[in-house]
Amino acid sequence: MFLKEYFGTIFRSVRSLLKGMKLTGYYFTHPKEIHTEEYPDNRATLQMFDRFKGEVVMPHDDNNEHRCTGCQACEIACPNGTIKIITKQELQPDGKKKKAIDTFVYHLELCTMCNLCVVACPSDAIVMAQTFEHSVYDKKQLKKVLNKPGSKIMEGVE
Amino acid sequence: MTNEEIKSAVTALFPTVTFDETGEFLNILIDSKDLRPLIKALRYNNEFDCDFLFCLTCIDWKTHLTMVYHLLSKKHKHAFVVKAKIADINNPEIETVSDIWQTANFHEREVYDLFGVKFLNHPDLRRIMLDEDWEGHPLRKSYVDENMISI
Amino acid sequence: MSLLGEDIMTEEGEFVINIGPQHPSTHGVLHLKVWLDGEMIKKVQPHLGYIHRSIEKMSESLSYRNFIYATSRMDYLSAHINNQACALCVEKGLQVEVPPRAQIIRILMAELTRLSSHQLWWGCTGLDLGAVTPFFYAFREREAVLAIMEESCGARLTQNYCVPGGVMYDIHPNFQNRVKDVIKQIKSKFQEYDDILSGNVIFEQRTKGVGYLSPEDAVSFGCTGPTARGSGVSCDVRKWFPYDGYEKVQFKEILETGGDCYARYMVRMAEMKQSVYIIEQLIDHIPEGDFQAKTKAVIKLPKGEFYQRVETARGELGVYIVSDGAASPYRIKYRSPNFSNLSALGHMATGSKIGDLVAIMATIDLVIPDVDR
Amino acid sequence: MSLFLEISFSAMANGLHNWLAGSISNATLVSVTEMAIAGVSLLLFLVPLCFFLGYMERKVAAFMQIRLGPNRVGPKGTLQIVADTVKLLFKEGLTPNASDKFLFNLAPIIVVVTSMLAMAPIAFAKNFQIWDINIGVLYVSAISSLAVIGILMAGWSSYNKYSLLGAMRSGAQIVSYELSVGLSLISIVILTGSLRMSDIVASQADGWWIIKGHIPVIISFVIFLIASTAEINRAPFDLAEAEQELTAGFHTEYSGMKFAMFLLAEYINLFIVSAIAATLFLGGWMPFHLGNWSFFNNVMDYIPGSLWFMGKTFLIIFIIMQFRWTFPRLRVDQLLTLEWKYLLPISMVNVIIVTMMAIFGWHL
Repeated sequence: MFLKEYFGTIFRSVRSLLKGMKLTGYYFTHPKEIHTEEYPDNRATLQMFDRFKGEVVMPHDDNNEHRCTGCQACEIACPNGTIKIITKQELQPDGKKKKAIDTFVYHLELCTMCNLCVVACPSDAIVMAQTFEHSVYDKKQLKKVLNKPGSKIMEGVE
Repeated sequence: MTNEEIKSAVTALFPTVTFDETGEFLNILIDSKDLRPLIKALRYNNEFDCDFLFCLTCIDWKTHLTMVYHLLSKKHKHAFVVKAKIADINNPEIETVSDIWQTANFHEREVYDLFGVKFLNHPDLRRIMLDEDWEGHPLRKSYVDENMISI
Repeated sequence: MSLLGEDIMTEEGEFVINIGPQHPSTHGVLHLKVWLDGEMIKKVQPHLGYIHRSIEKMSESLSYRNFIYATSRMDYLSAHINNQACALCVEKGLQVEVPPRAQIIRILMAELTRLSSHQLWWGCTGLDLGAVTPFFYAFREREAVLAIMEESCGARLTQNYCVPGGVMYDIHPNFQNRVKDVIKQIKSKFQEYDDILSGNVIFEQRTKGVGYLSPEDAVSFGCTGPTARGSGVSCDVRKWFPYDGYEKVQFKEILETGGDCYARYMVRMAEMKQSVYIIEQLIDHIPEGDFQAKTKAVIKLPKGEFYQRVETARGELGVYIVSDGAASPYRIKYRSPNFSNLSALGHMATGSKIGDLVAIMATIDLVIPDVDR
Repeated sequence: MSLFLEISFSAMANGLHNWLAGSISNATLVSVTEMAIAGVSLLLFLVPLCFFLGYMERKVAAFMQIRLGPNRVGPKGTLQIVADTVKLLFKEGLTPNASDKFLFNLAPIIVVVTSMLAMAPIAFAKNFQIWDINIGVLYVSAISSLAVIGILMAGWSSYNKYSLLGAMRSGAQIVSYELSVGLSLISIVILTGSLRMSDIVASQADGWWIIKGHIPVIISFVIFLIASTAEINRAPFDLAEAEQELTAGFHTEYSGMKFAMFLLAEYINLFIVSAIAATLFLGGWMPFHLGNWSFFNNVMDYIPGSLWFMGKTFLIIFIIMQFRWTFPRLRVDQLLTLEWKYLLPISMVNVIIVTMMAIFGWHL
C-alpha cells in the first residue's frame, strides 16, 4: 500500500512535469508562434488605433483656421491644470469686440490623457492625436502651444 | 432584519442612541464614549451578528469628528452604519475596535495617520502611510500644506 | 571586522530581513519587515505609504466629473472597475438612470478588465514561484484584451471610460468582432495554463496547504474577492449587491474551501472562465440606444452620504462620498480591497517559510498603489 | 577525419612535450610550462564556450517564451553576450564596507577554479583528454563538491542577510544532492569496473550504457540529471540565488567582473555535468551503433568523435535549460524531501540492482 502510493506519487509528478516540458518544447519547435512586436523596426507600418489618446492637438485647416472660441470649457474640465488659455479681445469687422484665443498652452508633462477636455469642448476644437513618442531631453519642450502662429477662428464657429 | 427591527432592538439595549434614516443605510448615531458597548453588542449579539466591518473611516466636520463604521452581517444580510461623534477636535480619542474586527487594526492606523484620532488600547498605533515624523494630519480640513502647488 | 552573528541580528537576537520596497517579488513598492528564525517566519510587518498620493485629499478639491480619472491610478489593473464605482456612486447621488446600452458596455469592459487583471496575476504568480515562462504566455492573451481596451477607450490601462451617466463615448464598431476573436483565443489557451502551472507537481507542492486563512479570519480581516472566496466566504458584490445590471447576467460565484494559496489560485482560474462566460452572454446582446444619460455640465450632489461598492478583480471596492451640496465632494473614502487583504498577510505568513511568503503575496494579488492610494 | 583529430592531438601533445624537454633542461620547469600551456588553452576553450552557452540559454529561453531573444548586437544577436561581458568588465567591482574583504574577493576565484579543475578528466575525443587519471569519476565528484566552499564563502563574507541565507541553503542542498550524484555515478562504475574515464568510454564501444543497462541505468541517468541540476544550483533548484525570495542569494553583493566569474562558473559547471552525463551514460565520443547494420555503423563512424561528444553534451545542456524555463522553484524543505525521500532511496535500491546486473551479466 505504501509502495503503491509512493510510486503513484512519482508517476503522477513525472507526468505533470513532462506535460509542462511538452508545452515549452512545442513552443521551442514552433518559432511561428513568436509573439514579439519589434517596435522600433516596425515604425513605418505601426498603426495606432484611431481612438488612441496620445496628446491633445488642435486641428487647423488649410487656411490656418481652427475652431477654438476660447470658451475655456476644457480648462475647467481638466483635472490637473494641463490647459491654460490666454484670451484677447479681437475687433470684429462690424465694430464689436469678441473674445478670441491668444495662446492655447498645453502642458503635456501634466496631462493624464483622460479625454475630459475633448469631451467638454463645445466646438470640437481639440482632439486626441495618435502620437506616442513623446520623450524629449528637456521638460520645457513638453509645454506646447496648440494654436499655430497667425491662426484665426473658423467662420461660423460660435 | 429590517431597519425598523434593528431600531427597536438597538433602542431596547441602548436608549440613548439616535437614528438617521435619510441615507442608503440606517445610521446609528452615538457619542464616542458609549461606542464600545454598542459595537460589542452589534458584533456578538445573535440578532445583529455583524461579522464584517467593510468600511471604517472618519469625517472632519470642522467642529467635530465623526467616526463611521459600516457593518454588514453575512448571516442576516443586513447592513447599517454606526457613527460616533468625537466632540473634542483638538485631542480626539476613541476606543479601538481592532480586537473585535482584525481589519480595524489597519483602518484605525490609517485614520490615526490621516485624521489624528487616537485609538485607545490599539495594539500597534503608528502612522501607516506617512513618515513617523510627519507633522499634521493631511485629511483634516484645517491641514495646510505650504508646499502644495495649486493648479 | 566584527563577528557576523553579532551584527546581523538585532539586540534581542532576532534575524530581521527587509523584503522590499525594491525587491523582485513585491509587485510594487511594498515593504515587508520579516522576522526570521532560520527559514521560518516569526512575524511580518507591512510598511506602507511608499506610493501614497493622497487621492482622497486630491478628490476633495476636484469636481465630480474630474476625480474619476484619479481612481484609475489606484488599482491600475482594474482601472475601469474603479472608474465604474465612482461613476455609480455619483449616479446614485444624482439619481440618474443609466441607459441599458451603457450598462452592458460597462459590464463587458469590467469583465474584460477582470480577465486582463487575472491574466497578469497568473503570469506573476508563476514568476514569483520561479517559473518565468508562464508570464509570457499570460501576456500574449492580455495584450489582446488590452488591444480591445485601446481600440474602444483609447488607453490600455487607465481608460477613464466611465463618466457619470454612462460611458464617455460609444464602443468602437470593431468591438464585437474583436472581442469574439479574443475570447476564442483565450478559451483555447486555458489548457496551456493548466499544463504549465496548475497541474505542475512543484506548483502544487508550493501552494497546497500554504498560507491558510480560515473563513472566520477572512471575514474578520475584511478580506474580499478571491482571497476570501478561496476560504469559502461568499462575498461577490456582483451577487450580493448587484449593480449595473449584474442581476440579469448569469454566472457562478466561485467558492473554494481550501483557504490556502492553491484554493485562491483555483478561484481566480475559474473566475477567468466565468468572465469569459459573461462576455459571451452579452456580446451579441448589446441593446441599441444612448450610451450616456443626460447630466448637467456641473454636477452637484445633494447633501448626504452615498456608498457604492463594486467587485474589482481583487475584491470589494467601496466608494463613500460625503457631500455637502457643493460641486466637489466634502469627503471621499475609497475602501480599497487590497488594503484589507494585505492586513491578513501577516496572519497568513506567520509560521511558514520565506518561499511561502512569496507564494502568499502572489495569491493575495496585491496592487500596492491601491493599498496606499 | 575522426582519426585525424584524435591522432593530431596526441601527436601535438607529444611533440610539445619533446620540444619543451629538448629546449628546457629542468624537468620541473618543463611540467610547469606544460601546465601553463594546458591552462591557457583550457581558458581559450572555456571562455568562448561560456559565451556560446550564454547565447544558447537566452535563445532557448526566448523561443520557449514565444519571443525572439537577443537580436540587436551582431548577426542574430550573437554578439550580445560579448557586449554584456564588456559591460561587466567596465563595471566597478564593489566590495561592501563591512565584508570580509579577503574572503569576499577569494570566493569567486575559488568557484571558478574548482569548476575548471573538474574539466581535467573529461574525454572530448579519443585520446583528447587533459589528464586521463585512473580515478576520473571520483576526482570529478570530489572536485565538484568543493564548489560549495566558494559559495559559502561568498555568502558569509558578503555581510548581507540574503547572501547568508542563500549560502546556507546552498550548503544543505549540495551536501545532500552529492549523495545521489555519487550513487548514480557508481552504478556505471560498477558496470564498467573502472573509474578511469577512457575505460568507461571504451566499455561503451558496442553500445551506450543507457541502452545496454536496461531500466536501472535509465533510472540512474534520470537521477543524475535531477541531482546534478540541483548541484550546480540551476532552476528549479536555484534556491541559493532564489531571485524572488533572496534577490540574488549568495552573489547579491557582487558586481562587475567578480559577478561575471560566478556566471562563468555556472556555465562551466553546466557543461561539466552534461559532459559527464554524456560520457557515462551516452557513450562519450563513441558513435551510435546499431547491432549488425554495418553500413549504418560505418556512416556513424565517419562523424568525428568530438562531434558526437559535443552533440550529446549539448543535448543534455538543452534538457537542463528546458528544466529551468519550464518549472517553478521548489521550496527549501521540499528540495530536501525530494532528495532524502525519493532520489536517495531509489538510487540506493538501483545500485543494488545494477550490482546484481553486473555480477550476473544481465546487461547486453
